[in-house]
Amino acid sequence: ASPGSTASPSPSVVSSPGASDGAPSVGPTTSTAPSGTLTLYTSVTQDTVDAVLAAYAVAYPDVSIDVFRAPTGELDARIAAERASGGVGADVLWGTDPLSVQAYASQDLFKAWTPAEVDAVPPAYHTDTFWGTRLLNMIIVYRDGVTPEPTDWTDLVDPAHAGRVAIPDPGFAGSAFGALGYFASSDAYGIDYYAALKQNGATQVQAIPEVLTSVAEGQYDLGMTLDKTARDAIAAGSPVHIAWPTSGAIAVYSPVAVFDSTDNPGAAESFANFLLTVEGQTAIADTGWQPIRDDVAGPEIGGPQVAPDWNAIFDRQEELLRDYRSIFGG
Amino acid sequence: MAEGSRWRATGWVALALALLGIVAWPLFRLLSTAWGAGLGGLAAAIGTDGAAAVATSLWMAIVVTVASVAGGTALALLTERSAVPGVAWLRAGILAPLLIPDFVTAISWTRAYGPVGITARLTGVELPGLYGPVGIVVVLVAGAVPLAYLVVAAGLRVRSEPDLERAARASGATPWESLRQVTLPLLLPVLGAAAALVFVTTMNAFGTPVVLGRPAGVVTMTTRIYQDLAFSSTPEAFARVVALSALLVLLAVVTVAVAGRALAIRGERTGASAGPVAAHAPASRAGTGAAWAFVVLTVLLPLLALVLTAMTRAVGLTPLPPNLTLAHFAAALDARTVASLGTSLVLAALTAIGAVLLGGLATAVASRRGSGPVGMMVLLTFALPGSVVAVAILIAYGVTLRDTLAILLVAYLAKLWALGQRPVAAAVSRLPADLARAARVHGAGSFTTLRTVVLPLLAPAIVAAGLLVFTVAINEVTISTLLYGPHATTLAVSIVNLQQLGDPTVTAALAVVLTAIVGLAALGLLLLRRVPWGAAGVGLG
Amino acid sequence: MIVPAALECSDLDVAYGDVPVLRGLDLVVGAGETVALLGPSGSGKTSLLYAVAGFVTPSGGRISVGGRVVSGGGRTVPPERRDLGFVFQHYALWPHLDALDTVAYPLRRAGSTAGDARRRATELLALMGVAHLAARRPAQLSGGEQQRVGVARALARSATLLLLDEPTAHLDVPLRAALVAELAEQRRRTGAAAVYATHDVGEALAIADRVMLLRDGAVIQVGDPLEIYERPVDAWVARLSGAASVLHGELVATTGDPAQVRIGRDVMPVELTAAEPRVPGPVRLLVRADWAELDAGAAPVAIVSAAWFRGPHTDYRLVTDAGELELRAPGPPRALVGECVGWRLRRAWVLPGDDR
Amino acid sequence: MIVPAALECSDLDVAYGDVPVLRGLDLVVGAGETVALLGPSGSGKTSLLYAVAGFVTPSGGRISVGGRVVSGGGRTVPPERRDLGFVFQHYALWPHLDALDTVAYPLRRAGSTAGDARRRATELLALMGVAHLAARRPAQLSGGEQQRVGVARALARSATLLLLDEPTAHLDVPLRAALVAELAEQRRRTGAAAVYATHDVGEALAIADRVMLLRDGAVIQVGDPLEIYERPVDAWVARLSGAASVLHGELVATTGDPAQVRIGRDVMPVELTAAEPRVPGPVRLLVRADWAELDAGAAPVAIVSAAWFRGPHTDYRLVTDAGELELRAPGPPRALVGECVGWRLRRAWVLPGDDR
Ligand SMILES: Nc1ncnc2c1ncn2[C@@H]1O[C@H](COP(=O)(O)OP(=O)(O)OP(=O)(O)O)[C@@H](O)[C@H]1O
Ligand SMILES: Nc1ncnc2c1ncn2[C@@H]1O[C@H](COP(=O)(O)OP(=O)(O)OP(=O)(O)O)[C@@H](O)[C@H]1O
Ligand SMILES: [Mg+2]
Ligand SMILES: [Mg+2]
Repeated sequence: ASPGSTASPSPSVVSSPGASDGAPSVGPTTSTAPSGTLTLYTSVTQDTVDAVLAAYAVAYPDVSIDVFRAPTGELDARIAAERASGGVGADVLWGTDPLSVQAYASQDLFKAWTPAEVDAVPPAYHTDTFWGTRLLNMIIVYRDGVTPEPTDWTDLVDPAHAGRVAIPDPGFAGSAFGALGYFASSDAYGIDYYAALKQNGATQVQAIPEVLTSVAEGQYDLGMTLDKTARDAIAAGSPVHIAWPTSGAIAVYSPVAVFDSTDNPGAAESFANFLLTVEGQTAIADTGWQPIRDDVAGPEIGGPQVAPDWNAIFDRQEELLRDYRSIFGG
Repeated sequence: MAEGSRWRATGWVALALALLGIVAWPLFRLLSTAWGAGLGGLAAAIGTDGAAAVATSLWMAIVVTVASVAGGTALALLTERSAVPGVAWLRAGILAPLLIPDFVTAISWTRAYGPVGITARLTGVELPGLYGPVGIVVVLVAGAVPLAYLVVAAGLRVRSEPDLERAARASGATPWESLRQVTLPLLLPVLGAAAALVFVTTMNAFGTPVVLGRPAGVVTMTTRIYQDLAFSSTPEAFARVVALSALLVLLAVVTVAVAGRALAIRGERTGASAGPVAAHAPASRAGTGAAWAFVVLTVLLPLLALVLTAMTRAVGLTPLPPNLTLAHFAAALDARTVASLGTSLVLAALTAIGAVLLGGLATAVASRRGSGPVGMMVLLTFALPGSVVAVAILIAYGVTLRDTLAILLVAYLAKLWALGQRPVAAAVSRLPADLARAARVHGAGSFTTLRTVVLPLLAPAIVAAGLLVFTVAINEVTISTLLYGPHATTLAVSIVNLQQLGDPTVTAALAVVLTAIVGLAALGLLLLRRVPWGAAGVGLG
Repeated sequence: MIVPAALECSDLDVAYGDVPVLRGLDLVVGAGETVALLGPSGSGKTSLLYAVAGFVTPSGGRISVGGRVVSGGGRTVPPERRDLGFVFQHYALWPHLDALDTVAYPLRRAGSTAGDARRRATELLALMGVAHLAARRPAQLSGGEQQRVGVARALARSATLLLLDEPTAHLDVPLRAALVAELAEQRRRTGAAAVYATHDVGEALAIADRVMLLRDGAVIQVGDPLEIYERPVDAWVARLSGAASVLHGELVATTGDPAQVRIGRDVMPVELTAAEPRVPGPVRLLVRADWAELDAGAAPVAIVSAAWFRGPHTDYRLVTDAGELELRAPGPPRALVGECVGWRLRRAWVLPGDDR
Repeated sequence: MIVPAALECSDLDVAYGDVPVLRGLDLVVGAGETVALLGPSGSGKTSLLYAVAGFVTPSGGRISVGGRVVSGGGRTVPPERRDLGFVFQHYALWPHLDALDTVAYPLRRAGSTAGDARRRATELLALMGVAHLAARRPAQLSGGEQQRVGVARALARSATLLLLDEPTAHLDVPLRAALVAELAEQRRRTGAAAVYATHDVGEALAIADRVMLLRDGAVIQVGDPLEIYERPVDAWVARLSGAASVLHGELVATTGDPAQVRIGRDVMPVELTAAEPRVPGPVRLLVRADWAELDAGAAPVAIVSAAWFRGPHTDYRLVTDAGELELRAPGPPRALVGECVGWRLRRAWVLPGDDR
C-alpha cells in the first residue's frame, strides 16, 4: 500500500490515539480490532469521500487511510499501469458505478467476501465480490417554463421538444452507460429509443453536469442527468426542476470491493463494511446521495427506481456502445 | 570545429542518459506491456470509426497549424519589427490564452459565442457551427496563436538583419515581396519549430474537441483514446489506448519530420554584420487595429465570459447584480486548492528550468537545429497524450517513485522537453558562427563562451521556451491526476475534484484565479524592460 | 530641355534616436555624374546613402531623385520605387539564395523572365569574376567574393542612380581596377549617376567627377579631384585626401615666381599657389608629400623620423625646423630613420584663413 | 638559446567539404616578425587565419604556435589556449555587448579585475579613436567604428601572435596610418608577431618584414617587400603587388650597363636586373609603372588608352608596339586619352622562365 494523502486536510489520516472502546456493534469479521494503514482508490466525489473518512476515523482510530481519488478513466488507467508494474497499490476500490468494478471482478482481482451488513444491500445492488453503497438516479431535468412539462422518458422524444433535448455520452460516464444499458435491454424502449431521441433532434454532450448546465442556461430545454447534480443546482438557485420519470429513475449503484492482493484484509473489510453501516450511510446521505439502506434518511426520492441488469449489459458493452455510436456518431 | 571536444563528450553522455531515462525506457516499457495485452491487433483496435478519427485529427491539426502559425507570425512581425504603442500590453494580451486550461478555454468560448453566450444575449449574434468542426478549429487556432507567436517573436529578437530586407526593397521588391522572399525564408527554422509544436499540441488537444465535438458527434483520436481510457478496466481497452496513442505519435512525428525536411533552413548566417539599425517605422494603423481586434475577440471576450460565469450565483441565472457573488472564488480557494497551488507553482518552475536545460543541452551537443534525431526523439513523448505519458512513467518508475514529486517531474519533463528545446534550437540557427569563435580565440573556454556569448544572445528564445513550459505545466491536468500522491497534490487534482462536483461556476472561478496569478507573473516579466531581448533589442529607439 | 539632377539633397537632417548624424547636408549630383564621398569613419557616408535609398527617414530636409521628390515635404517614396542600385558596406547578401539567384533577384522584380534574369545575372557574375561561384551561398563565399556578388546585384537592373558604399573595401588591386573600369563603362552606356563612398583616395580621385568631403555629417569641401588635391580648404581635408603636412614659413617677397619663402633659417624659391592675394609675412604652407623632395646638396636639413617603403615610392616623415613634413620620394628608402638629410620644397599651397 | 618561431605551418591542407582551399601550404613567422598576406579575393587568406586560430580543422599538415604544436599529429589545441589576438574580416562583434565590455572581454578572460579590464579597454578604445563610443553596441556603430572596436579587442591581451584579417578595410587614410604605427609600436613593446592579411599593397609593403603571396591556397612567392616589388617571380605576382606590365623586347648586347634593349622598332639603354645570367635574344621585361616615364622628345611613341589622376601622380595606360604599358608619372594628367606620347624605359626586371 502506498503512503497516505497527508497533503489533504481531510481527516482521513488523523488517527486519534487511545479510543480502544470505540469498537462498535457492527465490527469487522476478524476478532481483533483492525489497525495499520489502508489505501483507498476511488472515483467518488471528494466531499463524500471526506465525510465518510471522517466518520470512519472516529470508529476505527487505529486505521489510517490514504486516498487516491480520480475520475473513473484515470483511476482505471492507474490501476492498469500498476498491474503492469509491481501490482495494484490499493486495498479497497470504491467506484462510482459497477461497470469498471465489474471488469476487475471478472479478472478475479477482488476478494470474495460477505460484509456483516449484508442484509442492508438489496440483491439488485451487489454481487458476491462488490457491494452497492449509494444510488445515483438518472432523471429528467427541465428548465423553468418549459411546456409541456416532462413526466416520463417518453417525453424526451415528444416532438414538442424537438431539438431541445440533451443527453450524456455513455462513452464517457458509467452512469450514462447504465442508462444506455437499461433502455437497450428493456422491452419497453430498446435501442430504438435512442434512435427516436436522435430523430427528435436530441444532442449528446460529454458529461452529466454539462447536461444540467446547458439546460439551466437555456441552450436546451430538458435532458437526462443525475438527481444529485440537479438538486445541488436547484439549491443554488438555478432555474431548473426535476421530473422524476413515472416509469422509474434509472438507479446506478456505487460499489465497494476489497482487492485480493490486500496485505491488510482486516482493515480493508472493516472499511468496506463501514460504508454499509448506519454511520457510513449517514455520512454518504449527508453529502446529498441516496443511501443504499432504507433505514437511513436520505434526500427525497420522487418516484420509482429501476436498475439495469449490470451482468447482462457488461457482456454487451462493446456492442451497446457500437449501436449507440452508429446513431449519435462519435 | 576543434571546439571543446571534452565538453562535447560529457554533454553527449548526459544527453544520452537523459534520453534513455526520460524518453526511451518509459516508451519501451509502455509498448512491451501493451504488447502483452494484445497490442498486436492494432488494425483491429483502430477499426473503421478509428480511421475516421485519425482523418479528423489530421486535417484539423494541419488547418490549425497553418492558420495559427500565419497569425502568430503576423503578430510577431508587428510587435517585433515595428513600433506599436503599448506593445507590452499587446504582448500580454496575445499570450494570455496560454494561461487558461484547454477545457476551460472551450467552455469560455461557448459562454462568449454560444447559442446562449454573451454575444447571443446582447446582439443576437452567435458563432455559427461553434459546436462542430468549425468551432473546434477556431477555438484551437485561438489557443495556438500565442504559442506560435511566442516562438516566432523570440526568433525575431535573437537577430535582426534589417539590411537583408533593405537590400530586397532596393532591388525593387515591394514590402510584401520582401516579406515573402527574404524575411520568411530566413525565419524558416523558427516557423518550423512553431509549426511542429502547434501541430503536435493540436493532435493532442482533448478539452476543446470533446466539449465542442461531442454534440456534433465529431471524434478525434484523443477523444477516442479517452473513451477507451474510460473503459481501460478491461485489458483490451487498455491495449487499444496504447495502440491508438502509438498511432497518434507515429502520425505526429512522421508529419513533423516530413515537414521539417521541407522547412530545413538553407544557408547559414555569415559574419557580415547588419548596417546601422534605425528606429522601427510606426506600425500601420490597420495592422495595430487588427491585432487588438484579435486580442479582444479571442482573449478578452472569452475571459470576460469566464469571469461572469465564475461570479454568477448559479448556472442559468442571468449575470446581473442581484445574481452576482464572489462565493465561488472562496469555494475554489479552499485550503486544499491553496496548498496544491504552491506545489504546482514549484513543479511548473522546476519543469520549466529542467526542460530548458535539457533543451539547451540537446541543442548544444546534438543538432544546431531542432529537427535532428534527438529533436525527433523528444517529440515522441511530446506527441503522446498526457494520460498515456503518465501510464508509461508509472509502468517504468511506479515501483520506485510512486506518489513522489519526482515521478511527476519526470513525467512533465518527458511531456514538455520538446517544448523547451525547439524554440532554442531554432533560434541558434540565426546566430553566425563567428560570434562564438571570437569569444574562444580571445580566451573563453567553450563553457564560458556558452555563458557569456551564446546564452545572452539566445535569451529571448530561452525566456520564451521557459514561459511556454511553465504555463503548460501549470495547466496540465491529466498527468498529475494520474500520478499525484500525498506529497504531490497538484492544482490539477483540485480542478478535477471541483469539476467532478459538477458545478461549472466554481471551476470557472478557479480558472480565473489561476489565470490572474500566472498572468500577473508573466505580465510583470513582459513589462520588465530588463528582460534580455538579445541582439535586436538594441537600436529600437 | 534641361536634364534634372540625378540626386538633390537639400538641408538634409538624419538622426538615430537623439544622435544627430547628418546636419543640414546639401548635395547635388548631376545626371550621369559620379560623386565620390570621402569622409573619415563615422562621418555619415552610410547614413547619407541610407537616407537617399529610403532605408532611414530623414528628420528634416528634402531629397529628390531624377527631379522627383522622394522624401520631404510630407512625401516618402518607398525604396523600391526610387530606381536605385545599392552596394551595401556589409554586402547584405541573402543567406538562403545562391549568387545567381541573388543577382537575378532585381531583374525578376523588374519583370524579366527567369531565363533572361539568369542569363544576365551570369554575365554580371562573370564581369565580377565570380561566375564559377554562381551556385554558392554567401556562407560559402569569401568576403571579397560576397562583395562582388553584392556589386553585381546592384548593377543588375541598370538604375539611373547607383549608391556604392565602399564597394572595393575587400577587393585586391587588379579587381579594384576592373570594377572602377566597369563602373565607368556602365556609366558611359546607361548614363547612370553614382555616389561612391570610399576610403581609397586614389580610387576616389580617379573615378569621380567631383569629390565631396564629409565631416561629422556636414560637407566640408566639394570640388573636382584636382582642386581637392591641390587646393584643400584646410589641413584636415588635405590629410584625408592624401599625405600632406603644414609648414610654418614666411613669405619674403611677393614679386616674382617662384616666390621666395623663408622656412626655418633658410630662404628658398617655392612655386606658390594661394586663394587670396599674397602679402609678405607669415604663411601656413600646405605641402603634399610629392611637393617636396630629398636633395643631398640642399640647404635645409631635417631628421628622418620614419620611412615607409611603399613600392614605387617611399614615404618619409621628416622633422624640419618648420614642422613635421611628410615627404614622398620615388624608389626604395634612401635614408634611414634618425639620419640627417637635405630636402627642398618644390611647391606649396598657402592655406586660407588661419585655422589649425 | 634559440627563440622558437611564432608560427609554423607545414604542408597545411584545408578544405570546406570537398572544396579544397589550402593546398600543402608552408609558412614560418619568426618571433616578433610581421608577415603580410597578399592574395586576391578568394585565395585563402581568411581560411589560413581560421586554421591557425583553430576555427577550422585542417585536413592535413601541422601548425605550431610559439614552438608548440596546436594542430596536427592527432593534437588539437582549442583556440582559447593558442594565445592569439584575432581581427575578424567582418569584426564578429557581440551584439549584446557595448564597445567597452567587448574590448574588456579578453582581459577578463585573462583574469584581470573588472576595474583594470575597463581601464585598459578605455585606453585601447581611445587609441583607436572610439573612446566616445564606449557605451554603444555594434548596431549603433558605423562599419569603421566596428572594425576599430574589433582591432582594440584583438590588441587587448597582448598575445604573442596577432592574426589580422584586412583590419583596415574600412578605415580612412589617417586612421590606417595610425593603426599601422600602433601595431609597429605594440610589436616593439611586446615583441608580438603578426600575420596581416590585406589588399592595400602600400600598407603591406610598409608594415611587413616579409610579404607572402597567396594564389588558390598555395604560396607563390615569399620575400621582403623590396624583393617582391623589384623581383616578382611572375607577372601575376607583380600586378597583385602594384601596377606593372610585361613588355616583349630583345636583348641586343649583354655587355655594358645599362644594357641595350630593342623594344619594337627602337633600341634603348635599360637598367636591367635578372635572376639568371643574361643572354642575347628575346626577353620578357617586367616593368613597374614607375620604371618608365613620359618624355616628349623620346623616340618610341605610344597611344594613351587611359589616364587616371590619383593625386600625387597620374596612372596612364599606353599602347606601345611592344605591348600594353602601365606608366605612372608625377602630377596631374599631362596627356589626354587618344593622344600620342613619347616615353622612355628606365629600368626593367627580366622575368625568369617563360610563363605568361
Ligand atoms: N563554406 C565554404 N564552402 C565552400 N567554399 C568556401 C567556403 N568558405 C570559403 N570558401 C572558398 O574558399 C576560398 C577561400 O576563402 P577565403 O575566405 O579564405 O578567401 P580570402 O582570401 O579570405 O578572400 P577575401 O580576400 O575575399 O576575404 C574562396 O574561394 C571561397 O569561395
Ligand atoms: N543606430 C545608431 N544609433 C546611434 N548612432 C548611430 C547608429 N548608427 C550609426 N550611428 C552613428 O552615426 C554616425 C555615422 O554612421 P555611418 O555608418 O553613416 O558612418 P560612415 O561614414 O558610414 O562610417 P564608416 O566609414 O565607418 O562606414 C557614426 O558616428 C555612428 O556612430
Ligand atoms: Mg559606412
Ligand atoms: Mg577573407
